Amino acid sequence: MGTSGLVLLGFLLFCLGVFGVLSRRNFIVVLLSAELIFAGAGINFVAFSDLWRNLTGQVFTVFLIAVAAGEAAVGLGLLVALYRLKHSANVDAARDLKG
Amino acid sequence: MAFLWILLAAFIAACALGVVLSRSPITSAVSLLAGFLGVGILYLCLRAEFVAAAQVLVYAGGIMVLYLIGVMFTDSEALRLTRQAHFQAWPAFFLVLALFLWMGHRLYRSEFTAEPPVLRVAVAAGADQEASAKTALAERAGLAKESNPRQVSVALFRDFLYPFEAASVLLTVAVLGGVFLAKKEV
Amino acid sequence: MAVETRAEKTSPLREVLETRQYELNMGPQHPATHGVYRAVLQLDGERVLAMESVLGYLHRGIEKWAEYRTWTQATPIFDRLDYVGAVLNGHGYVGAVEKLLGVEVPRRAQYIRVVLGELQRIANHLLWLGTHALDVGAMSMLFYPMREREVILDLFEAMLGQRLLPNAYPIGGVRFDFPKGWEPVCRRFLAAFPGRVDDYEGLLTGNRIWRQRTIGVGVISAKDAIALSLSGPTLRGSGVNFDVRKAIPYSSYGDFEFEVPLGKNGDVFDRYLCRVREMRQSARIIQQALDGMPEGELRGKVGKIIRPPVGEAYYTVEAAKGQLGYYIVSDGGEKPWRVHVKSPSFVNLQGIETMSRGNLIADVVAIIGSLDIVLGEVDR
Amino acid sequence: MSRLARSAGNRGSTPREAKRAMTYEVLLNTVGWPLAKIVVLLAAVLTVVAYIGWFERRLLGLFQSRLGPNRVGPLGLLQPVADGLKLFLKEDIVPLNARPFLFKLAPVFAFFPAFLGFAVVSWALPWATPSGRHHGFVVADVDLGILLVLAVSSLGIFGIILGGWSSGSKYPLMGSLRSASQMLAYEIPLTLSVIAVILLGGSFRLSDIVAAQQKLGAYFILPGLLAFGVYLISAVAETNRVPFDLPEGESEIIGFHTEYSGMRFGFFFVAEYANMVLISVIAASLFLGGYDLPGVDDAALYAAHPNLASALGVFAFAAKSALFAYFYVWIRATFPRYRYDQLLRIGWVVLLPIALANVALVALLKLWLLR
Repeated sequence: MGTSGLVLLGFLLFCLGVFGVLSRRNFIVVLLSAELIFAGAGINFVAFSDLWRNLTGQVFTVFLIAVAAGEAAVGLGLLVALYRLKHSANVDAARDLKG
Repeated sequence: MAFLWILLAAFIAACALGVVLSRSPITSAVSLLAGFLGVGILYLCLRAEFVAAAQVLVYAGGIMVLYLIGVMFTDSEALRLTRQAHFQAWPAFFLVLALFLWMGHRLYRSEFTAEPPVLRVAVAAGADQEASAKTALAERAGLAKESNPRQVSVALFRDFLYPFEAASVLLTVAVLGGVFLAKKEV
Repeated sequence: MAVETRAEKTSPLREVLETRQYELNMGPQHPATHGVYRAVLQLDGERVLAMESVLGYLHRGIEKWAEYRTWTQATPIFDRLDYVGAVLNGHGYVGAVEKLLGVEVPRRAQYIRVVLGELQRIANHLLWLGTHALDVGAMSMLFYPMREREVILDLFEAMLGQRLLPNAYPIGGVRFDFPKGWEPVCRRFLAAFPGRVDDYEGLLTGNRIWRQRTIGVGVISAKDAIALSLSGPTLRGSGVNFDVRKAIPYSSYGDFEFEVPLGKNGDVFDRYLCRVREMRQSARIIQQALDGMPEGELRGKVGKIIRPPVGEAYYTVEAAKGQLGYYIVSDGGEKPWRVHVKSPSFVNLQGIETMSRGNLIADVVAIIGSLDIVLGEVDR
Repeated sequence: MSRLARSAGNRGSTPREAKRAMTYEVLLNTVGWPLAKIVVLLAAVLTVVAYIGWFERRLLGLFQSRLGPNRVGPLGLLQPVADGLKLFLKEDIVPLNARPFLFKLAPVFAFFPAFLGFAVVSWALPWATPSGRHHGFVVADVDLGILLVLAVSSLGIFGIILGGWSSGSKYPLMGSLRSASQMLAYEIPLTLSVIAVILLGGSFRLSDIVAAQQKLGAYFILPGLLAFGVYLISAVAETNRVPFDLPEGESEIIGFHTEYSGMRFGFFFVAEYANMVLISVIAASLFLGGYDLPGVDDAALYAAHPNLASALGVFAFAAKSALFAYFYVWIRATFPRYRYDQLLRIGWVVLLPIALANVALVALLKLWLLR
């Protein structure tokens, strides 16, 4: 599988992630879908790093993993806050600011 | 070999589909975990060994544990009985499908040359810069004889030191924020 | 998965995380409950908010059973109350009947009863030590005390023909004298025993993990312990000096010199230390009894058919678990009209809720162990 | 050393050989030998894992003044076979409240990571065949080495979490929650202690780390004494053994596998022992010089009798690993169990700062003394 295929795979993950974020109600699944987006980007980085024989892509993927870890920490913090407030992990529960 | 590649890609794609489409959050989490392992193998095949290890160690071994605990924490019968998708699921589906078809087609059709853009820019700019770019490349080639973790660490601590430090600050802030969010009485 | 009630405001975890309180059944089939004791725990995370004991899974109607047998036939039944301290149980019952009959037990028989009783106390504490340590996770400690207990049980077998439930005493005295060669074996055991106790203490008393697991866990104050009428080492662990052997000397216990080990804080560790030191004291008592063994009759003047006069009697002994009392009522017939047992395990079990509240599940296990309950005695 | 061996291994395909032979060679080198190595390693590891249980039980018997299993076969040597047979024949129960798919998946998650780590362990110096070829005593001598072991072993926790959660029962749930927090707490000190060794050895590759110890002339237990201590403690915690066996805690909450029976339970059981063996093996390579023969000039011996050196190396390695296995059994026979909160306090408050300080210390040591 060449670079095109890898890029396509990465883009597929990205699209599925976007779809998940848009369509799912459960907050955790929304977070998981966001992780899919990260994974798609990571595949892209590594694919080009492999193609061009340079390490920038890999280094970026390492940063990406760090950012994802941060996102998980904040996201789960939000989840706990939401759950404590609404007794639900449903994103629809957080609509207090909606007119 | 191509067959194995396609198998791996199909596995990752199937896991991603499982994340998005499965009804129960825990199945989502488990299939995301499986998908991450697949991505790890993919990285390994692309000679990005350090990234693969980090992927499995941090992502699969660390972050996914937190997510699983999160799922268990919030899991309840009532949640399982509610609808899992928004009313906006169908529009989102068509939108994303369109995006995927259009961009995917373009991405798949575009040509990816095996030369980094830096060199092409250098060639365009002139011979002098071309020489310096070539020495940079040669240096990289020398580095390429080293093991991948060593290469990545050299790149991380030499070329990307400031981003690296920024990432560590970001992580600290994220952890503090997470604790703050989870701890404080809202 | 859980009951959807919100945790109480008092919970220490409340500030950190809103958690759901839930109910956990510990037992009746649980490795740490020493039989079929069931505790219903209200938990916040792993912290015990409330605890309720549910009893009766091992109820065998022993008190009622005794009413359908003659006074003599009833003696082996009471061995089955606390089946790891059987000799002491038997002592309490025959003591009560003797009191009602007004029979004088010969001094030699009294001394033999002291020897057997203290051996039984050691055997009981050895079993307690092993299982208690196992509950807290020290696996090997189960086996070392068993080694010494085996010697004691062999001694019982040699003398009484049975190891666990020997039906040791007939009403009015003892059944057999020491068989030939019994005393040297017993003395050898007594000589070796303090060293063995040192071994146990070497593994546990100074062990950091053991101390962390037991000190400050399951605390009950002297006041509470008295209010709940606890007895035995469980009471003395809180620093209350009450031992039936000293307070109401029976069976010539007044002849012997021994100390009553006391704790200070009333935690699991103090109860542990009390029992371990008690074993040393028991060995000391046996030594004195063997040295000063008087000659004489084995059995007082008791007829073949026992018919105590109409009336009632209460007789209490210091059993291995605490104060064991028998309240018997006779209508002048061949069978007891009523036998009521005040069993130390049952009474001591009352303290468990006070001790457990606010502790973790793992502590509850340690606390149950430190009470040394036997469910046969709790449910009777 | 191993790099040398690999270049030696490629010498076989000279241009003069027929093309067909070359394909055969390539096939043998890319598929044949690795596959054979995997099969041999797996068989060896499974045997060792089976007998480590026997070893532990016999040893515990000695510790506890009793005999241990001695009925099945001479010295009870067939006991593992009998145990395995029993587990296979027992009824396989899926509780009514369980989530069947995850319930069945969990043992798999526990089982495989435990065995994957063995792939990167370098067991001895390369074996020389009469044709002048060298075969490394390792399935995959990858650059990542120890990092891969850490990564893969961090996956074992999923078996425990999923198993506990999917059982649909309270005791396993508590076991799995305990386990999750315990493994997260102790993985960091463990990794940091390994990082100290990586600093000392200058490589992730286990064979390089052993070579570095040979070059230094001292095992890393000396410069990395603190790291060794941290590793030992957190390794015991990571493998859920006494005194950190809270996820099981058989007298408290029975454990995450309460609802499992038959071979599904057997998978958890085998995984635990495999993890124990893996941890011992890694400890032997990192801190005790792996297959290095103590008191012998390995390089000279290897130059003279390569295969003798290799064979002796395997034995030395096994003996060193057995030392650790013995240590684990020893503390199991000695210590009571920690309480949940005490365990976490030790992990976060005691071990983590020590491990962090140790990394800095070792880095300075490396900078000034061992350059």
